[in-house]
Amino acid sequence: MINGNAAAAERREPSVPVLDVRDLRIEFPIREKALVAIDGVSFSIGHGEILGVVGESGAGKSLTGSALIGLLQAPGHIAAGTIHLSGQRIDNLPETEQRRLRGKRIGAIFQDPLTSLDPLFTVGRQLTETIHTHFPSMSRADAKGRAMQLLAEVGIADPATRFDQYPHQFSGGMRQRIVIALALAGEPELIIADEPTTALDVSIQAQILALLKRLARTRDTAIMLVTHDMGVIAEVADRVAVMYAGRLVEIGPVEDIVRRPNHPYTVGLMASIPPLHRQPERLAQISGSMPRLGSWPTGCSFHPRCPHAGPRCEVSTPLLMPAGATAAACFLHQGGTAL
Amino acid sequence: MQTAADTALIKVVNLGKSFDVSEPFLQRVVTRSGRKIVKAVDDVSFAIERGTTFSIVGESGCGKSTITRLVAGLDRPTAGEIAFNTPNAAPVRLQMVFQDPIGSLNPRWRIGRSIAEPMDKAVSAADRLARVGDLLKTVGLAPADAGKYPHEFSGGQRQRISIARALAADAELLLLDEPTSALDVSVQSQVLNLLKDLQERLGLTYLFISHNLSVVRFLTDRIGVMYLGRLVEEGSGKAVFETPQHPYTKLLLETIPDMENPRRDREPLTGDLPSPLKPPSGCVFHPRCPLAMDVCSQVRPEMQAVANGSKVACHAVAQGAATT
Amino acid sequence: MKRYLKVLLLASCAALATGVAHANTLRFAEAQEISSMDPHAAREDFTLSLLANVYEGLVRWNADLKIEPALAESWEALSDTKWKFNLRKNVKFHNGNPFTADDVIFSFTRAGSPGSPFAGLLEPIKEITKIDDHTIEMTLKRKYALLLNDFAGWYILDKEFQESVGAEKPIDLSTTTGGAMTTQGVGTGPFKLSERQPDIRTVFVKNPDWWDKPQHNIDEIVYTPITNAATRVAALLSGEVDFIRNAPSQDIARIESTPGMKIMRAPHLRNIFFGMDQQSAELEGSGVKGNPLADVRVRKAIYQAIDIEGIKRSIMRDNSRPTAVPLAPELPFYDASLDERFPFDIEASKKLLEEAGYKDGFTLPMDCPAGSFINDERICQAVVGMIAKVGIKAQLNMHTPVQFDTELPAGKYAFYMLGWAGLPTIDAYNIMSATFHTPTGDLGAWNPKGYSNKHVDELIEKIGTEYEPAKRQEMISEAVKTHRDEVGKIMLHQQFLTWGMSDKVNAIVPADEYTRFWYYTMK
Amino acid sequence: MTWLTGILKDWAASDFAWRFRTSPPVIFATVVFLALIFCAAAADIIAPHNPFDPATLEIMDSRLPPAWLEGGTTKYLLGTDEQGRDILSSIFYGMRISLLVGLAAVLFSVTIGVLLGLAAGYFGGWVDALIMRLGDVQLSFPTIMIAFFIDGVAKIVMPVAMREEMRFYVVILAIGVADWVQFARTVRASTMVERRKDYVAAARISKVSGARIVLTHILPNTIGPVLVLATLGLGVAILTEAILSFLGLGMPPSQPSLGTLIRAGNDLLLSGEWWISLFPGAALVLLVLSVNMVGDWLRDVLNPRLR
Amino acid sequence: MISLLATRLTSVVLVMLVVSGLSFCVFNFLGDPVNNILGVNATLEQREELRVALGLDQTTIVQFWRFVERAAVGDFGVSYRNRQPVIDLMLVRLPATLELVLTATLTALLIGIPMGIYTALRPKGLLSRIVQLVSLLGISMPQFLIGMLLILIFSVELRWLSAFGRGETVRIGWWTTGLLTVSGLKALIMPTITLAVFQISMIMRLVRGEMLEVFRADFIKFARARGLSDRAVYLTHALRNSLLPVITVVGLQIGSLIAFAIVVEAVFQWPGMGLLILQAIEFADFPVMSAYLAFVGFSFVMINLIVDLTYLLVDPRMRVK
Repeated sequence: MINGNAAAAERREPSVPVLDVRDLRIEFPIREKALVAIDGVSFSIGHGEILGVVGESGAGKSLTGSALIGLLQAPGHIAAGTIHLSGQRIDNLPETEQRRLRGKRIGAIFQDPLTSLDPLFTVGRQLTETIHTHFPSMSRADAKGRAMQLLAEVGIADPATRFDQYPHQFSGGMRQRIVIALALAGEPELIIADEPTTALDVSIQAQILALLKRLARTRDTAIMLVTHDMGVIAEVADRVAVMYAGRLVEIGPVEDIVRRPNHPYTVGLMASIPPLHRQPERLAQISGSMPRLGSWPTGCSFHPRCPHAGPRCEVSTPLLMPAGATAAACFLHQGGTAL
Repeated sequence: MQTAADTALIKVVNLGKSFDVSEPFLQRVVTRSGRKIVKAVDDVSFAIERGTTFSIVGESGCGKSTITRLVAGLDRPTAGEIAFNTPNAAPVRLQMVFQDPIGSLNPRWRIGRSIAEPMDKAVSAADRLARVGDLLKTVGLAPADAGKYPHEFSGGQRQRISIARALAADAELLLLDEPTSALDVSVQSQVLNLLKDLQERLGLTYLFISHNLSVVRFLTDRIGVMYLGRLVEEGSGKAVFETPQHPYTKLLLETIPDMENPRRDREPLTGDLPSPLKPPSGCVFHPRCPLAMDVCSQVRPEMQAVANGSKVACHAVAQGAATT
Repeated sequence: MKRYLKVLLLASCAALATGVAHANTLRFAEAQEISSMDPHAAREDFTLSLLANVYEGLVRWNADLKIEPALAESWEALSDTKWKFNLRKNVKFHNGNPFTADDVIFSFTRAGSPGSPFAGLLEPIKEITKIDDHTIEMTLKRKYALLLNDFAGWYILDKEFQESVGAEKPIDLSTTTGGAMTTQGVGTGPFKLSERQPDIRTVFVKNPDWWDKPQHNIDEIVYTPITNAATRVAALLSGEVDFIRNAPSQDIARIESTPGMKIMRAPHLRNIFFGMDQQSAELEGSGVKGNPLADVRVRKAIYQAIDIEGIKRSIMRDNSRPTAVPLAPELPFYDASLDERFPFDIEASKKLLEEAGYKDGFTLPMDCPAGSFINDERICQAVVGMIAKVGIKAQLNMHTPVQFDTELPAGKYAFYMLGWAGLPTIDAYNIMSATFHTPTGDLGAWNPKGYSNKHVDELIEKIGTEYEPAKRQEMISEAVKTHRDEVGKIMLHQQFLTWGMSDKVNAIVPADEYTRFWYYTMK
Repeated sequence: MTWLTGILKDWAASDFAWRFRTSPPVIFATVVFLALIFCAAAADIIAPHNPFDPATLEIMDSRLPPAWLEGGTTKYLLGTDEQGRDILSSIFYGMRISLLVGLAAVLFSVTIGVLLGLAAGYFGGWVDALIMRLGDVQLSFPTIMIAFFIDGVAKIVMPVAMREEMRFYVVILAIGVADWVQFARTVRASTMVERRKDYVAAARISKVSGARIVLTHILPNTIGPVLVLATLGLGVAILTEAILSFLGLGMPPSQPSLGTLIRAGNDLLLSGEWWISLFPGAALVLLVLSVNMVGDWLRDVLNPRLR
Repeated sequence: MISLLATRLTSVVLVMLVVSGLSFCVFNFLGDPVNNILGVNATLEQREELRVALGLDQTTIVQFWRFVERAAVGDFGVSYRNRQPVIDLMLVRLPATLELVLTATLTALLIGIPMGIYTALRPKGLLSRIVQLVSLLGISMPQFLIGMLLILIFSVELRWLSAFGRGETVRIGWWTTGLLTVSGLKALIMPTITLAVFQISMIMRLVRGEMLEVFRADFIKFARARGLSDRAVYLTHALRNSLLPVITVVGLQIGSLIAFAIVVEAVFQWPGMGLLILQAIEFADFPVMSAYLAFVGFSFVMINLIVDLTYLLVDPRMRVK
């Protein structure tokens, strides 16, 4: 019998973060040129920590998640930077080694629970298949027991009956629970959850978020939660990373990002969310929209929309610099001015 | 004294819409099953004052979109009626803005043509062109954009174009079906601001549909909360948000992540949404309701006015009101 | 190698069993299928040519196309209209039944019944009476010269057998029992039917009880229809069949150059010609008033526009002989002096057309069978090109043989290709009565709306009743000459028989194209 | 002319054009296809002879081998057939018939299919049920079988004089009738998708008539996949015609298609005069192959599902 | 599932109704049995007599009903050409065609599916590209051309294989099979290849297309994210999902193989139903044509039914209501 928490605890070394990403750069060679989709992204996640990665669609947040589990869609590839998982470098591993990490040490949850499960196999079969992949020596009976246990853990009532059912016999929320169970099957240190609640109704969304939060706490698992919904982030994340046009513009504890954002983009983003308890006359707004991949401006990609932009912003790219408890990539916070 | 309903631009009374989702005849014979009727909208009444915004909130499948389609005349109601209060009973000029910024514009038409589509056929080509230019300026785009195709615009811009099209026919009533839910937050605020500006400038009336409570809060004057085809609470924005009465409304507000109060732990609403094919008896919310009583599973609660000016359909609230 | 081994094995087994070597199987392929085992069901040359091995008539054609006694041992004319036949004794049908006068009378009633294709052939006979089991007397309606010729194509069936399978009548499509003769048949001939799967395989085996002394050494004949010419030739070349009739002209060289293969040639009785509608007042679709074909000058113009040598060289690959008359030299009463064509002469042709008032030509609907005659389709196409050079635009329609054979006698065609061999009678009378005579009753059936000359009609009728050869020759020559000079038909050529076979086979190639297997030997 | 250069520039810069430029086999196939179309269309002008003007045929020139073989002459580059017709010219003219029949048949089935598909998809209900069940029944018979029957029966029942003349139309009908279902299904499917799209609802709210919506909104948006299918259908139609002709049920010798030419030459396959059937056969394969390659590529590029 | 069977049943009834209507028309109106039995020279009285005897004086509805009644027990009348009951003719020919079609289908599946999988897994490989090009050629070449070339090479030049027929056959009951003799098997080779080339290409392209599409599905990405081996991802999950649409198409293809068998049978003189129908058309043998129509319609309906049942086996979504 494998005790997931114990196994995780053994691997644990307090000083080493579960995930450490340094200067990640992802390129897509398209036609004659290479498009840079992600550039200079660095962050880390500790044990039991939930890092929310937020940004508008096209900012590159899902791509980062895919890169971490080694499932970047060709021809995309990691062009620079390093990824360390509990101290081990994993970005340069051969494909077979990477596959051994997937599911076993890094679990993944995707947006649409309706399409994440193979419709032709029972939930039980998909679970035991995954368990056997990661624990080849486990007996059939044990694997089935383990699968039931996982189902129970993610809140599926009557796992014995549900075990032999097919995905289409479950509701959307239930399917997402099964997806989570599958992600947990290998006892991973890190779970990458890519918009796990976007396709769900608000009341179900809250249930799934509560489940994720509980898992992070009880299993001490690091979770990277990718979403475009600031509300979701505010609800569950410990720290937040804000992405814009392939770059990390701000990262820090959730309270700081939500209450005292530093980067002009984060400031605008926060201000443009309609408040729940007041009815203001107008909402703050950022003019324009995020440029499409491939037509990103030079310098700080946010400068065309930035109210504080100066000539410097057009030519050089600001690096992520600490600004209080958070770090922001803006010249305003690097002791200089935008001019 | 004039009641609200008398001056209302639109009055919806006991509106109902059922869909026949029965299996084919032969199969019903074989399986000896009867017809299957889904009541997507069941006995819904509300009225919208001219120049105000009425919002309907609820989770997917609650029937809010069906109501807009009924009001728009895209579907026919199976019960109740929709009355418009217009001078000389002229047909109301209504237009709609849709959720999906990609599907709401014909991808093979230049946007100028799409915007001009609702215009009166009698208008000359030159006048149309000028009007399209004006409309584009109104929604914050350039007149020259009329010659471009939808795929050349971002999602937010496309929603602006949809709004321009809606304005093209001098609409007095706009049906807004989740107009910002597909947009990113920074763009959402642009569109919301635009809608608010237009309402002020042109005196438009909005019927606004959304599942996003904070968006609704920003734009609305009155709110109706729907659950499984029925209206469970209706009242002014302030009343519903600050003193919600119905347990569902309360729980819904509870589940919304609160930006001003991050990282809080809360107890989410348990259970799944029931299937509209087999709605629970009595009060449809009773299986998930923390206040459920015996009567809830038997008697369907009626909308009743409560102290804060809202109307609520709940036995517990009615009893509470009676006992206090 | 394997095959030889098998043959050897089979042979030794058979030798052990009977003491006689049963080794020679002749595998035979041809485009058509035997339409029925009923010899009275269809007057169709191919079927009859194969059935000649199973059934016999009172007389038969020998290898040299001379009449010799068969089921009748001898005969004598008692008067101009009365004949006596002495039937052969000790002849047994394949089922063991003895052959008697009753069978002859039964076969006469059967084949002569209304609706039978042979009714016309037997029409001159009034009645047949039985004198004893092996003697009959025949009364004719009128004097008739070709009785014996016709009898060679009229086969005798076993009365008892026919009655036992319910096939007393030749064809009866309204009941399913009419199909009995599709797959079975009992005759007196040198071979008997042993297996029949229509369109797939028909097997004949040697009749050990045949009354005649066999000259052949064939034990079994396996017939397979192979429609596609290339496949058929390929089957011969690859050694899967031993014998194909009508090797396509284009493949003759290849067969001949293949080791172990040979081509056996002979002239054919069949002469190919174009028939024409000379009776209608208007030629539909011609684009001109009147019927140009009614004008002898137009017919001659078309005739002279055809480069017959070109056809012979390019299309027939020299396996044809241009002719001027419809009679092949192998037919009795052929008159070589008449067989002289109008020359191929475009200028003369144009001049004739001009004289006839068709300087600008006209449109000619042209109907041809695809697959009835050797290279029929190609010849027609070539002729279209040739007459185009004198301004006649031909509109060529191709038809399947079946369609062609029903539509032509119905008078649906105005200008059509036809070939006639005079089978089974093998006499000028047959050709003339079918294709020269003005259509009346049984006569002129294949000359609808065609050539009509009262004097020729009279001559033909006389030819049919005249017993004296010299007088017949004179009348035949006169009719043929008149017909030729009036361009009653546009004659093309006599086609040659080119039979392809393995060296092992020694066949005879008679001008009537019949496969008389009882003369064949195999190495 | 500036607008033209503008369009050309736009096109050249588009993804479509880029994918075209970077696939040499497709460029090759397109060039071959266009060249073949040109040869067929301009047969009157560029063919060295007119093999179907009977007056020009010289029977003495029959069965000449291709120019490079012994006995061949440069007058007839690919040799001649038994009638003395120039094979090269026959191929040009035959290809014209093959292409015409193929195009007309596809046009026929596209027209029927698109109309029925639009009707089924837009109106739904019993109209849809009727049309789709009809399609099911139609699909119960393989295309070639339907063509076969229509063709065979027409050959039997038509009056003698009309047979050859009407062949062309009968063949088109026979091939075209059988193929409408796939177009109807595709159009129906995309019509049902488009019908539910919001721009259609917007048009309905603006009181645009149903017919106008179908024609101006829905039709243009459903035609893309139809074009791809039609391209692939053209290859199939040409092949079907060739098969019918080979079996003697298609085009007659007086209006020979490539299939008819092959059929005529088939008998000569063993005689050493291989050029009479093999050159038309090669032309047929080349034609269909180039059509299929272009169609395949179009499908890959235009099919958003596969991008 | 019941819904599926119900629609299918409606479809079956409908198809069979249309089919029998068509074949009735061919039999009765095109065929004009009277003319064909008596010939053009028969008298009016004879004709009238036969009309009554055949029931042709009844209303069309009655005639149609009788036709259906008789057809239901396999009675399609007597062939004009062979003078045999049509059903007997068909039964004799049936084994040849079915054996040809089934071996071609099997060949196509056994070669097409692995090739499809391979080209989907290695879309950029040289072998893949070659296979794809060849498959394009496979759908661009008419069968008769392939058959002709095969005969030229293997029968005429090399003399290895038979150019025509089924070889020796063995009779088992009424079924004659060529599968039990060496010559029968050898005779099958070329016709099978000729018939299968198109289908191999079709199936290969289909499997490849479906697999490439399934590869894009979320559940494949998720399966990989779960750490499953490539083998499990591609050969268990992707393949099984790709094969669903393939089943439908294979069903349709078997139907069209019956049709394409006509061509192959004509080239190789294969004594099957295709040859029969070709001859029937040539001889205007309408009872045979009408029976053949009914046969093809019926086969298709049956194949579709089998396809649907296969779906029930493979796709759980179909099983549960």
